[in-house]
Amino acid sequence: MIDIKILNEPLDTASCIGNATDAACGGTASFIGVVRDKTDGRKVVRLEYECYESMALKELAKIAAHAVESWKINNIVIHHRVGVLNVGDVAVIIAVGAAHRAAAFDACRYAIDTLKITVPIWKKEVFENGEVWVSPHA
Amino acid sequence: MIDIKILNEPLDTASCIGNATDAACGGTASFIGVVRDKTDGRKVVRLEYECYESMALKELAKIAAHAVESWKINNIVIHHRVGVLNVGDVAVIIAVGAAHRAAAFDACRYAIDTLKITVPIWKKEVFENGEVWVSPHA
Amino acid sequence: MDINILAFGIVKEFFGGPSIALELQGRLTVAGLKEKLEATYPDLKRLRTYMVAVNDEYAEDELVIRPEDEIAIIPPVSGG
Amino acid sequence: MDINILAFGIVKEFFGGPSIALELQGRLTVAGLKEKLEATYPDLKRLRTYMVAVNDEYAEDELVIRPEDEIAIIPPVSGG
Repeated sequence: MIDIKILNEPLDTASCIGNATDAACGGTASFIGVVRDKTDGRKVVRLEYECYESMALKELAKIAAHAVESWKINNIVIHHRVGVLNVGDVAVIIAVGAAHRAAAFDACRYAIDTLKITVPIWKKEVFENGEVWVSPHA
Repeated sequence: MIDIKILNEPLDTASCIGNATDAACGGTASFIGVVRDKTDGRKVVRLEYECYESMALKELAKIAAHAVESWKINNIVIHHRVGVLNVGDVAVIIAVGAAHRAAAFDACRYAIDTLKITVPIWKKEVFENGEVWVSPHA
Repeated sequence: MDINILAFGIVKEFFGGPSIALELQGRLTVAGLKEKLEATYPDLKRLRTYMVAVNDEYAEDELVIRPEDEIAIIPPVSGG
Repeated sequence: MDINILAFGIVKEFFGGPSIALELQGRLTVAGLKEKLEATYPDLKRLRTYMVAVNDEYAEDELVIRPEDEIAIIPPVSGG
């Protein structure tokens, strides 16, 4: 089962992990990305996530399809939140259920690593005295 | 923060992941192990987990301490359930929060891999027509 | 004929809004589009890298743009 | 003097219960204990492997058992 969503509301960690897990799964690996309180020592007030939704959904679907082709996994759930997020809010959840845990871990890690490179979502960090579009590895 | 528990009641995935995550974490990697419905094609009715509690808690503490020494992680939560479990029940949760996701994934995977080798917990699989103590890699 | 070019992230600031219109004259490749845009919006060259998406797919430099295509400028992504 | 030996998992079935008492005579190492137990409970030799824990720690074969030690037989674990 593949479940991909871009949502403008809080993500539900427990239900994502539950949906990735079925009676044929021995284990579910998951990753949640949360809004950190500081970047390079500067206090983050909030984050604004923007996305190019039609393309982002396509790129997420490619990641899920490639994960299913490459590892023996039963289910993959990828939910990404957009809009205004506060410190501690969950921005992304990836959960992968598989009969064997190595496949679940590998696919989960592949999915988050690739998402951060290919999926057209951008975040702007808002500090007390300014804001900046995040450009990783700049 | 290190949080290790052996519990005789259902585990709470969301609160374990929540507890592993704090405002300084960029990501939390987690693993949940669930009771599968089949082993080698035989239908599992239920599982019975037994543990040598005093030693299991010591071994779990060693795993957590080694994870904290080896990777830059902020928090590690390991909860293992014992007693009678049904198909789909969560037997173990490991959640690791870190500033950077590679450390969280590596520590989480190390923890579950090592738990399955060193921690004195045993499961008996109960089938419709018999039961067997599980001996992995036998 | 005008084509519409979508901007995201910091590129919205370079363009002064979420999209611009560009006159499509003759044959234009993705590489040609980039050159044109960089001439008008030199801030684009400040980016570490950026991609052009055509119809929701990352496009190669050689791709020829058609009037009906949906074009978007994709600065380095930062999701997750 | 008797020492108490805890059994877990399948070893409970070999011992016929969760623990047995064993008379400690003279110097006994972990290796010596294993030999003694295997003579009385040959099923132990059917296990792929098993460990002896002394005071909640996996013990080396050379360790000498003291009367006050807590001893447990640890068949291959299967948690998780």
